[in-house]
This record gives sequence, structure tokens and C-alpha cells, in this order.
Amino acid sequence: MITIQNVRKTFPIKGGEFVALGGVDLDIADNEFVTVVGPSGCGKTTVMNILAGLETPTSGQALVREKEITGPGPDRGVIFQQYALFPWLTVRKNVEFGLRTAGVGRDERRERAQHFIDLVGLHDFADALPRTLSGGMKQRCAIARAYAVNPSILLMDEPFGAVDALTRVRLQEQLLQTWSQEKRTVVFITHDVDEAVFLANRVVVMAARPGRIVEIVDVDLPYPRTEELRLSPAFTALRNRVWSAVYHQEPIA
Amino acid sequence: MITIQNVRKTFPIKGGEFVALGGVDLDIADNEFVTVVGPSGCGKTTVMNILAGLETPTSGQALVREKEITGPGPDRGVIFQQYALFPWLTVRKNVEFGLRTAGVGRDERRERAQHFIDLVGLHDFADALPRTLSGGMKQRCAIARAYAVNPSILLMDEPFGAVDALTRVRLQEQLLQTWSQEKRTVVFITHDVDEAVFLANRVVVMAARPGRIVEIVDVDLPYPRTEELRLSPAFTALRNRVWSAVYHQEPIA
Amino acid sequence: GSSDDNESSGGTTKVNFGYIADFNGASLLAVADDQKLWEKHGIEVSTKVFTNGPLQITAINAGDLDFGYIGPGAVWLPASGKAKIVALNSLGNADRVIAQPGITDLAQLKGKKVGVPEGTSGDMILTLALEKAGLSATDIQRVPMDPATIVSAFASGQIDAAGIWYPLLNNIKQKKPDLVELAKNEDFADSVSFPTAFVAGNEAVSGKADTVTKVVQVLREAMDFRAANHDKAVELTAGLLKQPADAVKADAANSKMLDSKTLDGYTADGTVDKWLKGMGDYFVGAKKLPDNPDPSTYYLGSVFTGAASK
Amino acid sequence: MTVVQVDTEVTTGSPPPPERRRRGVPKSLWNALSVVLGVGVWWGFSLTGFDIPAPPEVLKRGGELIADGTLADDVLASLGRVLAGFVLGVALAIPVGFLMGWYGVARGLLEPWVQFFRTIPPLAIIPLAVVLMGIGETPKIFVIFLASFLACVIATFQGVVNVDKTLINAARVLGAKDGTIFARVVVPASTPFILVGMRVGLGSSWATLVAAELIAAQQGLGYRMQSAQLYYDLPTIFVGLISIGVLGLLMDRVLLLAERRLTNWQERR
Amino acid sequence: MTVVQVDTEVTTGSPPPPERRRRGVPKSLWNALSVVLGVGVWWGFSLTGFDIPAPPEVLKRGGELIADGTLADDVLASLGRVLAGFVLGVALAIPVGFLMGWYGVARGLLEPWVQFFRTIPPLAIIPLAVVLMGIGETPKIFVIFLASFLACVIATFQGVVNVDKTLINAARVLGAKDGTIFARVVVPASTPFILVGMRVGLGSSWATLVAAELIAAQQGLGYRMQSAQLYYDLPTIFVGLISIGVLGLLMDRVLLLAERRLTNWQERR
Ligand SMILES: Nc1ncnc2c1ncn2[C@@H]1O[C@H](COP(=O)(O)OP(=O)(O)OP(=O)(O)O)[C@@H](O)[C@H]1O
Ligand SMILES: Nc1ncnc2c1ncn2[C@@H]1O[C@H](COP(=O)(O)OP(=O)(O)OP(=O)(O)O)[C@@H](O)[C@H]1O
Ligand SMILES: [Mg+2]
Ligand SMILES: [Mg+2]
Repeated sequence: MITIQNVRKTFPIKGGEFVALGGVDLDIADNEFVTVVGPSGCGKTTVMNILAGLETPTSGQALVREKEITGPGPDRGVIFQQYALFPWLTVRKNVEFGLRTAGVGRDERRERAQHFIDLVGLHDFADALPRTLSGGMKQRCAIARAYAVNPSILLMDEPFGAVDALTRVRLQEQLLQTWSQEKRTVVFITHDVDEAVFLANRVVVMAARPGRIVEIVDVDLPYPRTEELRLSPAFTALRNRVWSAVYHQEPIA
Repeated sequence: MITIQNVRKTFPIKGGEFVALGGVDLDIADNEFVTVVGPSGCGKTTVMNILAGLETPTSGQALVREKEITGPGPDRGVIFQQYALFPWLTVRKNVEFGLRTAGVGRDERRERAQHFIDLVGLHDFADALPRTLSGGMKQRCAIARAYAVNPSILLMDEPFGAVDALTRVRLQEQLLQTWSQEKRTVVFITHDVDEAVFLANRVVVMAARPGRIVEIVDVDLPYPRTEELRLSPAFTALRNRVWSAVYHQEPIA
Repeated sequence: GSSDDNESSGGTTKVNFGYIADFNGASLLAVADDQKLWEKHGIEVSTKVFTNGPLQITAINAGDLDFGYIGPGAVWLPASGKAKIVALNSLGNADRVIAQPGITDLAQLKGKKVGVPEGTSGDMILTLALEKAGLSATDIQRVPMDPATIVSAFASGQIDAAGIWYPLLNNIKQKKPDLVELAKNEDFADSVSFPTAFVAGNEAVSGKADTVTKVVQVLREAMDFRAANHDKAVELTAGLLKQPADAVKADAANSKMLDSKTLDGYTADGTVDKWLKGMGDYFVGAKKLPDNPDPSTYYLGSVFTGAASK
Repeated sequence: MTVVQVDTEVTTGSPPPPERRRRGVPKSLWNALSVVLGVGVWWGFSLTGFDIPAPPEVLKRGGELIADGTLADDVLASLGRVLAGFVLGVALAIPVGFLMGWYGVARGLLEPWVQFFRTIPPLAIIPLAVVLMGIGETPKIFVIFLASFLACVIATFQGVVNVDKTLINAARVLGAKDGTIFARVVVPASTPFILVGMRVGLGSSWATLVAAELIAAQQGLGYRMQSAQLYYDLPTIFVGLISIGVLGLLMDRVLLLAERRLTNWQERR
Repeated sequence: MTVVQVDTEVTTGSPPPPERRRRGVPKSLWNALSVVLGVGVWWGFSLTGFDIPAPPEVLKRGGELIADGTLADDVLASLGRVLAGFVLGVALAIPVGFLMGWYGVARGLLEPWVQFFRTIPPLAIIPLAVVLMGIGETPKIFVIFLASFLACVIATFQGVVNVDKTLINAARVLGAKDGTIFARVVVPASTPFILVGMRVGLGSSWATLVAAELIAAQQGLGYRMQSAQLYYDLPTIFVGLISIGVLGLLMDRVLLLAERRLTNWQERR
């Protein structure tokens, strides 16, 4: 259970403060798959950082299983928008990082890391350093690293933004599959309205200035979600509803 | 006129070399709008870096207007996949950077920078430092910076990847509009097949291992491209053709 | 650099004079300044303080200094031709070989840790003392240290003995009142004395004999004033050095100040040559000099005595 | 005022949740506590028979030196030398460090000598400095200059070598040539390194002061300490040490303040 | 061998197109040229009447000192001290720098003293070191230790403060606690800074050697130079200077080599 209660977040800026989040309330049930959409700069990443324990709300509070979030923890895996790979570690070592801190033994670590490296299609680059990877490959490495620690809550910030369409579809399928098997909670930020609807139990639509939730769209489509579903009228209706929720706001520019 | 002749690019890696590009040939006419699609890690960025003059081909050559590319130049504007904003400069100063090196006077510089900052919707953040921007805002700042120097060739590496759908549509329209008005040459890398077809005169489809061009799809749709066009059968046919060109290759994973 | 300051202008000669900030090194300058002796002889003096003699000789040879002051430990420099002694100043009486309580005899130093500031008069007295006791340099554990370090090392019992001098010895005595003095300068008075001296560059002596004479006249008159008014000289020096008068007074008590008449006599009867010869022997023994030159090649006795009659 | 406060938050941040811990004891209080502790240890040492003067004794001597104006003169003389040497050293080190980091030829030519002189003690330079530069202010400032230059040039060099390549590429595709890249990319990007160099260089400058004032100084803290050593006048030596320490600390604070204004673009702890 | 070659390319890169310029004269040739030039200048100075010995004289003296084994003994003694002091200094500076960069309290407590001691000349430390540690190897190594520690701790501190916050966040969401973050994120991320500290510290270590060997040294390059200074034996001083310079240079090269292996993950010029 994730609970966000009237969370405000302001940043000090020259000559005052900037209200990044102006009172956000949200409950996310265990094992729920929530996607977050909204215009650029509306505070999606800020919400995720608060859930991850990397930022503290200026007021209000954020709770996980009734306990206030006081810092990051391995129960909450995070995929950062900017990847944040350790540049001095190879792909394999990056993926193993969380397993090492969790004290997983060497052989099991190897095996689990290899599994997730294969999953994201980096097996030929397991011993490459991040600087030799392409943008999409870096992103996939970050995904594998977060998956490897098997967190019960997965916070993903535009995780599939830099990969090509086919890889993206594959990654979506894998994500849904493990989610339904292992029933973890997923908070997934995306710019792609289709993706948001395709993956989610609920789509949270945010708006900017100040960052807030304007609508929450329940997606009552059955799992497993298939390619056919994407073409169904129900899907299209939901997609259009989310789209208009996002863009019948004032334009951000 | 951009000419790429039998360009190979290899990187030294542990225990040998990695063939990033294995013989690429491509001619791009002046004022052409070329999009490049292909699976993650197929060498798109590498091609762009060679055109930008930031990497030299291992063999073969790349020419602009019959002259071999020996280094970067302000005639070729670049939007990097990772933005590469100067973290110590505000948005405005970042956008003005190229204008200053070009010796543009203060007032004109101000004015032109402001124009492009407004264009990408960052007017309220003109004096913010990059670290206070969201992912999408950083990307838009990088776009404004490249536009501001008004280069005759624009090399764009997934420039709209981190912005939301509506902003993306706006930026696409703006890009097409200035392109058609000022007739510059654009090389545009994207993962979005729709975007590739919607924008381009020609879509270059690349494949990996080794990086190469597998197909070039001419997009003989009229400009200006409208939202209706996206729904036309001709567009769908081209879109499907590009899609199958990309993905009837071996899967990359 | 101030190398070309020392030209005559309007009847006065500019002179750069180096010194060390203790009673031996500074007392004559303090007196000359107070008594306006420089003006009297048409010299405009500019004094520069140093912490050791060799650096002054370096500066003299680089043309930045005209005169300087050296202690006994640096006498080998003029002896080896780097400079000329224009006047002697005093005879050091401050050097001691000291030992921790319990060591009563030089012979007991065998195998002991003995601290010594190399190349100083402390080094000299230790060498002489060992020689007298029939010990060689290798019979002791010789521990080279800088003077300040000897104070703390001896006071904290890190070394068994040391070759050191007053006023530093006073500080050691505060901590170790029962230390033993095994040797002092007077023990060797008949073979070696520890003169301090004023030096000038080789070129100045040949090229600017007139200036040298004037300076020596100032020094002579200051010497005589110092001899006649000891307490006043102490007071003036303390003022120059910004040190408490009693510290300077204690320091002054450790040397035998010379006056011009005595020196004239010693120069004439060869006593000065004997001192310098004795020093030379020591330096040859210490391998600082390849051979012992005739003192007359570097001590300008005639200039010193000659200045009296002018 | 506000700017400083904000910056302090950025740089002294402790592990998040920062707001929580930051509410604790302010840093200056810890500073004060530390100084009190240090003085206590010193006093303790002086009481247990070690050959060092007790704080009141040093304080008294300090009072005397202040009263007769000696300390002020010494501080001014030394401060002037250190400032001149330090500023010259840094001003030369930044372009030289850049040249070494940027051009292989410059690096090949300069590196052996920079490396060589870094290991040479200032005491050994002094006779040479006297021979070449006389006994005026020049050789004193030169010795200090050398100390700060050598510390700073290595740091600048390393900073230049470590500048993120993508930023340089970004500047180049915007039409920047080497000069512009140096002034507008390399210098800001390597500010943190240059600052390390400046801080270490500042320390070396002060530490070299005593050696520099071996050269015929008429006043100055280093000279005062040396002449006090002739009489083993420990209280004066301690006054000198403390003055140097405090001045160094103050100058370091100024540097840090400057740095915070220059690098508040950085996202850091 | 190959690794080194590849790395050299990365670090000595000149402005692109790198392949083009890299084909020029190799850096070691410029090094050699520079050394030859430097020796030439020196020889020139010695001929024009400056009071410094000419190269052949120094060479001759060096030959003598090598022949009778003095130089080898001195080098060994000094090298041992410098290595011990330097290694200890760096080994302590890295965790202390981390503590200062990470914990506000540690910073508040340690900073005044680190700053203070950085400005204190080693010569002033010596009497205290003798009182506390006797006249054996300990105080000598201590003085050298202090020099390298103080240079290195500032650099490490600055490195820690400058570590990219996102990497620390990444480690923390992967469950890393402070210890792990220090060892596996902060240390690698601030390696370039630590290296600056080590290089500057290495220089200071050697430069402090002469001061250290004021304390009751029986042999060592610093001791040899001091006693030579008393005897105005310039050739021996020059032999000492050159030996120190060459040893420092060699150790610096070792450091650079280590650094290249440690930081070849960096994308840099
Ligand atoms: N450290 C900061 N200082 C000041 N403002 C900040 C800071 N961090 C974020 N902001 C502001 O907060 C707002 C929300 O940022 P956030 O990163 O949450 O947006 P986002 O929804 O993730 O956008 P995007 O989709 O572009 O990544 C932005 O306007 C940004 O400028
Ligand atoms: N410096 C390097 N060293 C070694 N390999 C490299 C280096 N740079 C790129 N590569 C490799 O070259 C290949 C092509 O990289 P490139 O960045 O061009 O891909 P891309 O098509 O842009 O992919 P993406 O869409 O994921 O950004 C990748 O497999 C990458 O690992
Ligand atoms: Mg975001
Ligand atoms: Mg790419």
C-alpha cells in the first residue's frame, strides 16, 4: 500500500520558490500497476523521487505500508529517467550491484544478473563499460539492474523511452508477465498514452503549474493484454479519454 | 549534399574490435529531410557523430558539399541524444552559446535566444540552471540551442524522445515548418516509426551487427503533413513497410 | 636586487649590510645607528637580517649585499676564498657539550646518542671535546639535528648529550636544571678560539677600498662604544631585535666582545692569525677545507688597523 | 545573505532525508567545539611537562606583539607576499594546466619540469633564487609563487583531462574554437579541480612563507618565528603559527565562498 | 601492453580529429627534447658566471657518490621514508576526506585543524614531533605523512563533495548503506580528485623530505643535501636535487599508470 497524502513539494529558486507539487493525494494498492502521464515538467519525476525516498515532501506525507518514507530502500526499485549507471562498472557489475548489497552469494548473483542481462538483450555486452553502450542499451542496462533486486515496488521513470519500438513491445510484455506472476506494485511514468493504457490498472493523469493530479482513469481491461486488445474499441475509448484528460488542460508552452 | 561512402567504423574493445558500422553508403541531397530508424545499438548515433565531425570513419569517407568532414562546424547543428547542456549556464545562456561563438551582437543574441526559448515552451525557465529542469525540459533546451545557430544541416538524435505526446506533435510541426521555409537539410534519428514516416522525404532503415543500411523508403507524401495524413491509407502503408523493414530483421536480443 | 644601490650620491655611499638577529650579530649595528656613526662617515646603510652566514655570502656574491656577519661555523667560507673578513667582532664563549645527569665525563659519551647541529660552533666544540677525550667521531652515535630540535630532544630525554650553545642552553636548563656541562670554549682557548666576524665580497675589497675603510671605521667606533657602555649596547640591541632586554643581556654574557685597540694589538702580534689558523686546522680536520690557507689571504688586518689612523 | 545560506545547504548536505539531519547542530558550533577541544589538548600537553607554552602565555605574548604594532606589521608584510605569490601562481597555473591538458606538445615539453620542481624543497630553491633575483621582495614572492603554481598546475591539468567529452563536443558543434572552449567550457567544468589546486596551493604558500622569509626579510610572520627560534622564544613562535593558521583559514574561507558562487550549478551533496 | 596503449590514447588525446594529430611526434620525444633543453639552459647559466656547478661537474660527483655506495644508501633510506609516509598519508586521507565530505559533524570537527595544519610549515612541526616521537624513523615518517595527508585530504574531500548525486541515489535505491556507498561509489567516482591529491601529496612528501631528515638522519638524500649545504658543496646538492626529482618523477609515473587503469571507464579527452 502506497499512500500519498496532500504532498506539496517546493524548490528554492532565485527570488522565491517554485511549486513543483501543489497538494497531491494518491493511494496505490498492493500489486497494482499504475501509470502516470502528464505534460513535460508537471512533476512526475518529483512524485517518483518522493516515493523512492530521495526527496522529502515540503509538506504532507508519503507512506509505504503505513510507514512514512524516510529514505530509499531495496524494497523499492527505481529506474531513473537518466539511467544513472555506474560508469566504472561493466554492465554485469552494474546489474550485480544491488545483489551484492543484498548479500546474495557469488554464484547466485552471477546467475540472476545473467538472467536479466539476457532478458533485456545485452548478453553480448555483459562485460562492456557504459560509455561504450548506445543510448538504448544504457537504458536496458538500467532496467536489468532494477529488475535484478526483485523489489516489491518498482518505480519506473520513462523506462522504455530510448529503445526502439519492437524492443519496447518486448519489454512491455516481459514487464506485464513478471508483474502478473510475482504480483509486485508498479508505478510507471510514460509519455506514451498508448503505453500508459496498455499496461495499467489505473492511469494517473497529472497537470502542471502547480503539479497536481487532474484525473485518474481506471483501465478495466483484462490481463493478459494482447496486441489485439490495442485495436479494440474499449482500448481506443480509454486511450482517447486519457489523451483528452492530459491535453484539455492549458497548453504548457 | 552529404555523401557517405563505404564508411566503416570500429571501436577497440577488450580482446579485439567491435564493428559499429560495416560499410555504409548514403547520399543526402540539399534540403532533404531524412529520418533514420533501426534497432537499439545499430549505429545510428555513430553515423550522426561521423557527420558531425566528432568521430572519424575507420575507413571510407564522409563528405559535405564534396569536402571531407574533418571536424565539427557551425554549419552542422547537432542535438545530442544525451542533451549535453552546459550545466553552469542558464537555459538562456545555453541557447546563446552558439550565437556568441558566431559573434552575434548582444541585442540580436538576446532576441534570437528568446525566440527559440519561447518556441520550445521554456519562457518561464529561461534563467533556470539545467539541474533544475525536468528531463523533457532539458531536451527542449537542447533543441532550442541547436535551432538558434540556424545551421544549414541539422543532425538530430532522438530529439523528441523525452517530451510528452502533445509537445512532441507541436515540435514536429514547428520543425517541418521551419524546414520548409528555410530549406535546410535535416537528418533525424528516431525510434518512432510513425514519426519517421510523418516527417521524412526518405526513411533510412538500419540494421545491427554490423551496423548497415538495409533499406531506404521514399516517402512520397505531400507537405505540409497534416494530422489527417496520419490516418490516410498511404501513410499506413508506408508505416507498415518501414516497420517490416526494421523488424523482419533478426531480433537484436 | 639592490646590487647597484651602492653608488655615491651627494657625498654619501650606500651600503647593504647583512646581520643575524642576536647580540653578536646585531649589537654593532644597533650602536652605530644610535650614535649616528654611519652619517658621520658619509654612509647610508641599509641593514638586512638573515638567519645564517652562508646565505649572506651567497647574497654578497650575487651582488645584493656588501657586508655581512658570520659566526665561527662559517669562517671556512672566507677561508675557502668566497669572501674576505674585514673585522673580527667577538669571541664566542657560549658553546657547551652537555649531557644528561649521570654522565660525568667525556669518555662516558662512548656509544651515546649525541645531538649536534652540523656545521655550527656546537659541532666544533663537540669535535674538539671528543678529540680531547681520545674518542673518534664513530665512537658516539652522532645525531645531526637543527638547534631548536636539540632543545626539545634533550629536554625530553631523546638524546644523551649535545653540542649546543647559550642562549638555547638556558631553555634546556629550565627543563633539566641538573644537566652536566662536559666542555666549554675556554677549555680549548689555547688552541682554538671561536671568532665571529664581518665579511665583505672579494670585489668590494679590491674595487671599493674607500667604502670598506669607512665601514670599518664605523665598526671600530661602535666596538669602542660597546666596550665602554655595555648596558647601553644591550638596551639598543634589544630595541633593534624587539627582544626582552634580559634575554639579550644573557646572550651578551656568552661572548667576549672585542674592542678596536685590543684587535689592533692581536692583529699586530699574530693572535688573530693564530685564531684563524686554529679554525682552519679544525675545518681541514672536518674535511670542509682541503688545506689550511694563510689567514692573511682572507683576513684584511691591515685594512682594519689602517682604518684607525684615518 | 540568502544566496550563501542556500549554498551552504547544498554543500554541507548530509545523507538524505537532508531536511531531517540538517535541523541538528549547525556546523559552526561543531567548529567552535573542535577549536575548544584542540586548545584544551594543547593546554593539557603544556601542563604535563611538555616543552610547549601554555595558551595564556601565548595569549600574553600575542597581546604584547599586537600592542607594539609588530604583529600588524608582520601580518601585513607576510600577507602581501603570500597574496602576490599565490595570485601569480594561480594565474599562471590555469593557462599552463590547460595547455598541458590540451596540447600533447605542451604537455611533453612542460611535464618533466613541472614534475621535477614539485619534488624540490623550497629550502633548496632559496640559494638559487638569491643568486638569480637578489634579496628584495622578488625572490620571496617567487618561492611562494612556485609553491602555489606547482600545486595548482597539477590540479588544473587533471581537471582539463577530466572534462566531460560530450560538453566539449557540444561546444565544438556550436562553432567554438580552442580559445572559447578553454574559457567557456574547460575552465567552468574544471572549476572543482582548480579549486582543489587553489586550496592546496594556498596551504603550500603559507607553509613556504617561513622559507621565503629566510631571505633577508625585515619583518613578516615567518621572519619573526625564525628570529624567535634563535632565542627559543616559544610563545612568539606560537603566536606566529597561530597567526599563519588563522590567516590561512580565513583565506581558505574566502576561496570556498568564491567557489560556492562559481559552482552552484553543480548537483552535488 | 595493449591496455596501456589504448589508455594512453584516451588520455593524451589532442583535439579531434584525434587520429590525425596523434600521428605526430610521440610525447616521449617531446619529453626528451624538453629535458635536453633544460639541461642546456642550466649549462648556459653555469657558464655565464652564475654560482652553480656545470652538468659535467655534477655528473662527476654523482659518479663518485654512486661508486662509493653513498647514493644507493641515501636513495634507499629516503625512498623508504617517503613511501611509508606517503602511503600512510593517503591511506588515512581517503577515509577522513570521505568523513568530512559526508558527515556534517565530522567536517565541523576536523576542518579547522586540517586547514590549520596545512598552513604550518613542516619545519615548525619538527621539534614537537621529536618530543612526542623521539628521534627514530617515526618522526621523520610522521612529517612526510602529514604533508601527503594534508594535500590528499583536501582533494578527497572536494572529490566527495563533487560526486554526482544521481549515482549516490542510484546506489541508495539499490540498498547500499553509507559504507558501501563510500567504498563502491564515492571512491571510484572521486578517483580523479584523489589522484590529484596523491600527485600533489607525492610532491609535498619529497619536498618535505629535507625537513624530515633534519631530524637525526644518518643518511638519506635530504640529509646529504643539508650537510652539503653547510659545506657549500653545490655539486652534491645538485646530485641530491636531481635524484629526488627523478625518483619523484618515477613515482608520479607509477601513479599515473595506476590511475589510467582505475579510470579508463571515463570518457574524457
Ligand atoms: N532542484 C530543482 N530546483 C528547482 N526546480 C526544480 C528542481 N527539480 C525539479 N524542478 C522543477 O519541478 C518541475 C517538475 O519537475 P519533474 O522533473 O518532476 O517533471 P516531470 O514531470 O518528470 O517532467 P518530464 O516529463 O519532462 O521529465 C519542473 O518544472 C522542474 O523545473
Ligand atoms: N566508444 C565505443 N566503444 C565501443 N563500442 C562502442 C562505442 N561507441 C559505440 N559503440 C557500439 O557501437 C554500437 C552502435 O552504437 P550507437 O550509439 O551508434 O547505436 P544507436 O543506433 O544510436 O543505438 P540507440 O538507438 O540505442 O541509441 C553499439 O553496439 C555500441 O555498443
Ligand atoms: Mg521526469
Ligand atoms: Mg543512439
